[in-house]
Amino acid sequence: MASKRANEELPVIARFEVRRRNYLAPDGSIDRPLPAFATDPKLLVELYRSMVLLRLFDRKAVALQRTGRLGTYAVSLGQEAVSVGIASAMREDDVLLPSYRDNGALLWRGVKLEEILLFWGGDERGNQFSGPVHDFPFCVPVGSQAPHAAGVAYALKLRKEPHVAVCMFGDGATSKGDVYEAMNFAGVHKLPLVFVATNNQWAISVPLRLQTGSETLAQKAIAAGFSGEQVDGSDVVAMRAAAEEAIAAARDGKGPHFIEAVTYRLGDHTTSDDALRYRSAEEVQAHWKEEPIARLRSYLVGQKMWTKADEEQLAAECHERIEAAVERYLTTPPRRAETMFDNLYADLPEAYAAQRRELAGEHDA
Amino acid sequence: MASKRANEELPVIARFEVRRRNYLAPDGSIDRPLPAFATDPKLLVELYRSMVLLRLFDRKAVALQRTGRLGTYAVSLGQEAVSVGIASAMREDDVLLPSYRDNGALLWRGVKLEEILLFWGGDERGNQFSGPVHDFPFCVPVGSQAPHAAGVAYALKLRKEPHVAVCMFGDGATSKGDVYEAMNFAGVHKLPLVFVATNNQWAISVPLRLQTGSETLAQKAIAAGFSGEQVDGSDVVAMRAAAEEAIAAARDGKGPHFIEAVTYRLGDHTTSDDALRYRSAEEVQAHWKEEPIARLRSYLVGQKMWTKADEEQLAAECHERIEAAVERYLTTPPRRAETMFDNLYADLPEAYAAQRRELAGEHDA
Amino acid sequence: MPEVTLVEAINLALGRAMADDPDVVVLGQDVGVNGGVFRATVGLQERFGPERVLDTPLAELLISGLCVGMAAQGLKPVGEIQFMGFIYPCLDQLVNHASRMRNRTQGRLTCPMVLRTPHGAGIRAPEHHSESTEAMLAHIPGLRVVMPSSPERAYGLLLAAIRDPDPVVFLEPTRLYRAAKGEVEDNGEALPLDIAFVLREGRDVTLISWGAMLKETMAAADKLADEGIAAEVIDLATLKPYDESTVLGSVAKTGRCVIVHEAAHTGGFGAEIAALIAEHGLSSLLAPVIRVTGYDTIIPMARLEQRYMPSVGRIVTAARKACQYN
Amino acid sequence: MPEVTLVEAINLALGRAMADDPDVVVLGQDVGVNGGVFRATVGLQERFGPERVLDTPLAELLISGLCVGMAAQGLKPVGEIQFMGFIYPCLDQLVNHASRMRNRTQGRLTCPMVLRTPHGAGIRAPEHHSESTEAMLAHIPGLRVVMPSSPERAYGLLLAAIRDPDPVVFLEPTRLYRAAKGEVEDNGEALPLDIAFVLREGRDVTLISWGAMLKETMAAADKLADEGIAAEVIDLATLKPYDESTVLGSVAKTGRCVIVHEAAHTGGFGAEIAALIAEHGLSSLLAPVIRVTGYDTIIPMARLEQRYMPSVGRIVTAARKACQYN
Ligand SMILES: Cc1ncc(C[n+]2csc(CCOP(=O)(O)OP(=O)(O)O)c2C)c(N)n1
Ligand SMILES: Cc1ncc(C[n+]2csc(CCOP(=O)(O)OP(=O)(O)O)c2C)c(N)n1
Ligand SMILES: [Mg+2]
Ligand SMILES: [Mg+2]
Repeated sequence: MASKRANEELPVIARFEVRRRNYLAPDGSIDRPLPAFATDPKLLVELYRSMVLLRLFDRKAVALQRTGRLGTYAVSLGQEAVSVGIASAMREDDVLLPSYRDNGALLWRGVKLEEILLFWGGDERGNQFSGPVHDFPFCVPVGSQAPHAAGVAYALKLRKEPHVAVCMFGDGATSKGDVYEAMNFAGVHKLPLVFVATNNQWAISVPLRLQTGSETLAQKAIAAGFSGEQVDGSDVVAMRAAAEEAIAAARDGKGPHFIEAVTYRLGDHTTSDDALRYRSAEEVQAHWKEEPIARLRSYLVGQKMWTKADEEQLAAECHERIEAAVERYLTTPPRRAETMFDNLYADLPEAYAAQRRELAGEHDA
Repeated sequence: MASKRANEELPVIARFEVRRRNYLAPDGSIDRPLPAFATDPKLLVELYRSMVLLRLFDRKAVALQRTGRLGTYAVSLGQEAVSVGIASAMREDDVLLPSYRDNGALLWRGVKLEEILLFWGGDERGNQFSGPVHDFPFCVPVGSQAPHAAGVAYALKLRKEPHVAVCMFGDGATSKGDVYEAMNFAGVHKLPLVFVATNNQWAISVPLRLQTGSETLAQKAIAAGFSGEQVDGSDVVAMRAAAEEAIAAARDGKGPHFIEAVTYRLGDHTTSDDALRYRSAEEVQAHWKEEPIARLRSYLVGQKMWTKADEEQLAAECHERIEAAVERYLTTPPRRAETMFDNLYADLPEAYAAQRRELAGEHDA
Repeated sequence: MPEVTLVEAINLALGRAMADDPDVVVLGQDVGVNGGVFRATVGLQERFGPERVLDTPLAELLISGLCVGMAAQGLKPVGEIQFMGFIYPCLDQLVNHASRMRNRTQGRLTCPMVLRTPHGAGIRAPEHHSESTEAMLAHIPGLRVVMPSSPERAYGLLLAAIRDPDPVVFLEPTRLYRAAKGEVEDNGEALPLDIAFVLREGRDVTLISWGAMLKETMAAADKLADEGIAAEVIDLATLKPYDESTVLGSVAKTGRCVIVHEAAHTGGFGAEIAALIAEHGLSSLLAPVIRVTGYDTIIPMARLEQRYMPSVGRIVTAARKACQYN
Repeated sequence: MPEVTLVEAINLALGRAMADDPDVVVLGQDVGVNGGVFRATVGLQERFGPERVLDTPLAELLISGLCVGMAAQGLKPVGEIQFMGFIYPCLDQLVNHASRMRNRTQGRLTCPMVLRTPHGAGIRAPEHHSESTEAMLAHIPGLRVVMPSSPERAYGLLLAAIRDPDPVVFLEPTRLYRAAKGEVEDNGEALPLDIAFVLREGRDVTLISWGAMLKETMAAADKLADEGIAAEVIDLATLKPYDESTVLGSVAKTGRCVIVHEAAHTGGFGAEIAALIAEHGLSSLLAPVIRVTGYDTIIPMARLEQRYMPSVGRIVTAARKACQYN
């Protein structure tokens, strides 16, 4: 606490608090009256379907990796509610700046499954995706997209466009100076910018307590002079509600907001990782109780919005969609080597054109 | 406020507050019972003398710069209480990591006037100073010494040495990611480290409101999970008291603390600056009412701890001391050009020894 | 045509670019009311308002990252880093994002940004204010690195840099900001990038430099002329990508080459040019390629900085040595 | 003697250094329980405790800055940057502080730190994981830059780097971490820094490389031998400061030189070596100095990375060309 040590007789000049949002309890019961959008069964079902698709797609991607047909891949297992909930609250004209683990958000925004596979398969064409043309590609250097988000939001504000930038990153990213610098700038200019930190408790093997001494990640917004809140990140209703409010407020000129989505990474960090090296199976097991898909399913089933037949049909649909995408991915013609020079500059300078020709197997006269 | 926008029905999970400390009012009267150390007139007088020396020394340094005998120089005018108050609470074994404007702290810690002149005169030997051998030199790249402070404090803790690192920087520095990263790390390990931000309202021409959207700088510590307070930085008693408490607590294993010293830069940013370009003479004039030297003098005189004769004697002493130092500075023999290679590495690699010889006018066979 | 200093030429180009194109935005520390610590942006905020001429918080990484984000949105940001010694936090953004945004998204997003910064020593500035580490930047694929050496080229090249659809780091020779004067017509005409300028023709030896060191290099050419040595002087101007054919063409003619730069010797950009010649100009080479550079030590503070930087004398000696070699 | 991989050799050297000297501290992301993403630090936290083997927050600038502070206090920190693509935020600390702490304080404070990082492509890693920007580092006065190419040299050079009283960036060839195996005796003996290793003697052409590319370079030398060309292969090992006399001595003997590196061509460290030869080895040069390097483009993602990196074929072709030139 900022005042922990200050003499009690000194006057308090500023007070802050952090609230926590959740609606669905882990067992699918209701902890708090649901927000308005949740009265629409269609939307809830759509959120559910997206999370299921994401989970099944992740599973397939890992299988592809294990059989040498895909590179390193990062699953969303246990965190599906975050990226899906956030993306579902965005408009197409809003701008997404995702991390490498935010597949769910890209899918919601229209990026094709095979495009995501192309990216993780080591092909830049995966970044030339069918999602909104202004959206950013996955960001691999952790947190380094946060200053871009501030630049995007500044541009939106400068042009008086009613759009909002949404920047997603992990708990690890909140330790990075660039993320802080971006937040601080967003605070100065009250930018239309929502930061979403997916607090899945781990940055590879580094647990949250070694990442920061702060009680919450939400309170990091206090340093930048704007609001932050903690959200149950395994509750897609809470994620969507938090995003909806924050994005609407940002669109309204009320400035930035920080959402800490508290969840848990049930899978390995990536396919290159073996999480059992640094955390126990029991710990992971315990968190399975909270995971977002079963939680929403319980609610939907309880509300008679979802049946076993629906579930079976969904599985079949997803399977088909995924297999078709994998097929398209695997049959995508390879890029010619010399295309690595394409889009290096708008026009390739002569100094490098010769290298391109060499690579193409042409030889200079 | 972190909660400004959150629904009022959501539960609060964390609360924070920032307090403000001051003792002496601008007119030298007492706003609040003085801390224990202030009952010692000798210490108060010493603080006073140091601030006066600093102000007169600054004046002389500017004169030297104006007549081409010194490089760019940064005065402490109006902020003398910060560096003097902080340094006065440190032990010799504590480690100071100062900014370029913290002359007052270096002087208190035994750095010689002529050494400071050497530095600003463009001579590296000014960094080889008579202060504690482990103290850091002035840091010019703003904020970049903060990670060093964290490293120093970690080393102190690792070795179980009962010393504290004190890292000083300006309001501008609080926008830098490296400062945030250092604070965050200090919070994780509860390091013996006190951060002091001299909030003089300006970073060259950039006013605080363009630097950050946060209501105080003190609250930036909340993001890092430790305590912060605002202090009247023109009240040397408050500065000393805040430093004393924070350093004692850090020495005691209670972890880091952040002191925001609210003051005002009455002078130009440096001798290269003309502050009238970006702020009005009236604004500056208004802040002269708060400046720390007159304030403490009023108190001391009121308490009969200081007389006009003392003042005259002090002026004479300072004048003498400064003139003698300037004389030593001006008569310091120049470095030979080839010494720029000295201390480049512990042993100069052969590849560069030849360059050193060339510079010395020796020619390789 | 009016005579202006180099920094005034920068200011003219910025004003022109902003007037011509509402997407141009200037950002950095003290670029607003204060007009920049060197006055490069003076008057711009008055003309174009605080939203387009923006004082940022004190955070260089942020400045470069904001530029990337703005540029991806179609703005044309011109960021200022107050001194080159403070550009290093930007390298992450320059290497990992700015330079590769177009390539990694296969043209979907682009990065038409400029990052300006004063370059080099010689103005008796404090510690860390005298850096010349252009070689680090000129190694980054996808980036352009440009450095003018006269008011005219400052004006024309900066306009070109701003209009260029890709990221450009624009290095301004601090030492020439006020020292270099020349006639500049504010006609909005850009000079070509990626092209070296032959400042003086000569058959005996090629002197190649960029930025402020061209002052000493031209002075050396004068002295050499007195001795009967006709030096050709090339201003490289764009370091990345650089004009290999002008370099090779000149060396083919003279057979001798001296490269002059202020940065430390080892791994400086002079090495790249010497290597180019060692590979593609060897047959015409009549003498070793000599680099006259700063020393391989920390650039000293003001008292010794003049001894660090290449002097006219050192350039003349090297050129003489190249000419005497056979 | 046991056969170990290169990464195991790193691990042995770290363990040995920590056992020998209580001031040695290891820090970085995932270096603790997890033993590093490549297992370079495996077992160290168990042996030496979490205070000396420290998982830092996810902040590279911090890691390098902590090292500077710890080193000024007399510790010998060994920081790990998880991939070279994430080292750029450290450049501010490396250029402005680590490399000049001793010089700017005239020896009052020093900076005996090591920053380790995996270097280079070839393991089909994701975007930004395949960087080889050693040239940027090797331009910084006051720094050492070291890159081993075998388990033996990894062990001996890392020990030397940790014991060195000045800052060292230690670049580890990712591609060889597991692929390179060799006998290493964990005897605590360091190898000398600033010295190049002649891996193979030959009279016809000098091949110079460092790090992982020595694999292809040695393979090329084998092929050349089949053709009757005796290549001398030099592992530069320390890039800053580098062993000029071994380079010049070899070229004096062979008269022909090919430099191989994975980094982009323009401004790569190969330029420095070619420039050295163009200045000080010209009289013995019988052919152009050829650089076989990565292309001047963004290192592509996994699918095309092999086409980006110099191949044995490209090296052989270049060496042949050098040998045929006259
Ligand atoms: C700047 C940077 N440093 C290191 C890495 C290597 N790395 C990849 S993911 C990761 C952990 C990220 O943790 P977090 O931000 O919590 O996201 P999560 O993976 O948990 O979604 C690390 C260290 C990186 N990609 N970027
Ligand atoms: C990293 C960095 N960026 C820019 C500068 C140039 N500069 C020197 S002082 C200064 C303003 C610093 O303001 P503040 O931190 O408030 O300290 P003050 O000068 O007010 O004491 C700037 C921008 C610098 N020295 N370092
Ligand atoms: Mg995480
Ligand atoms: Mg200030």
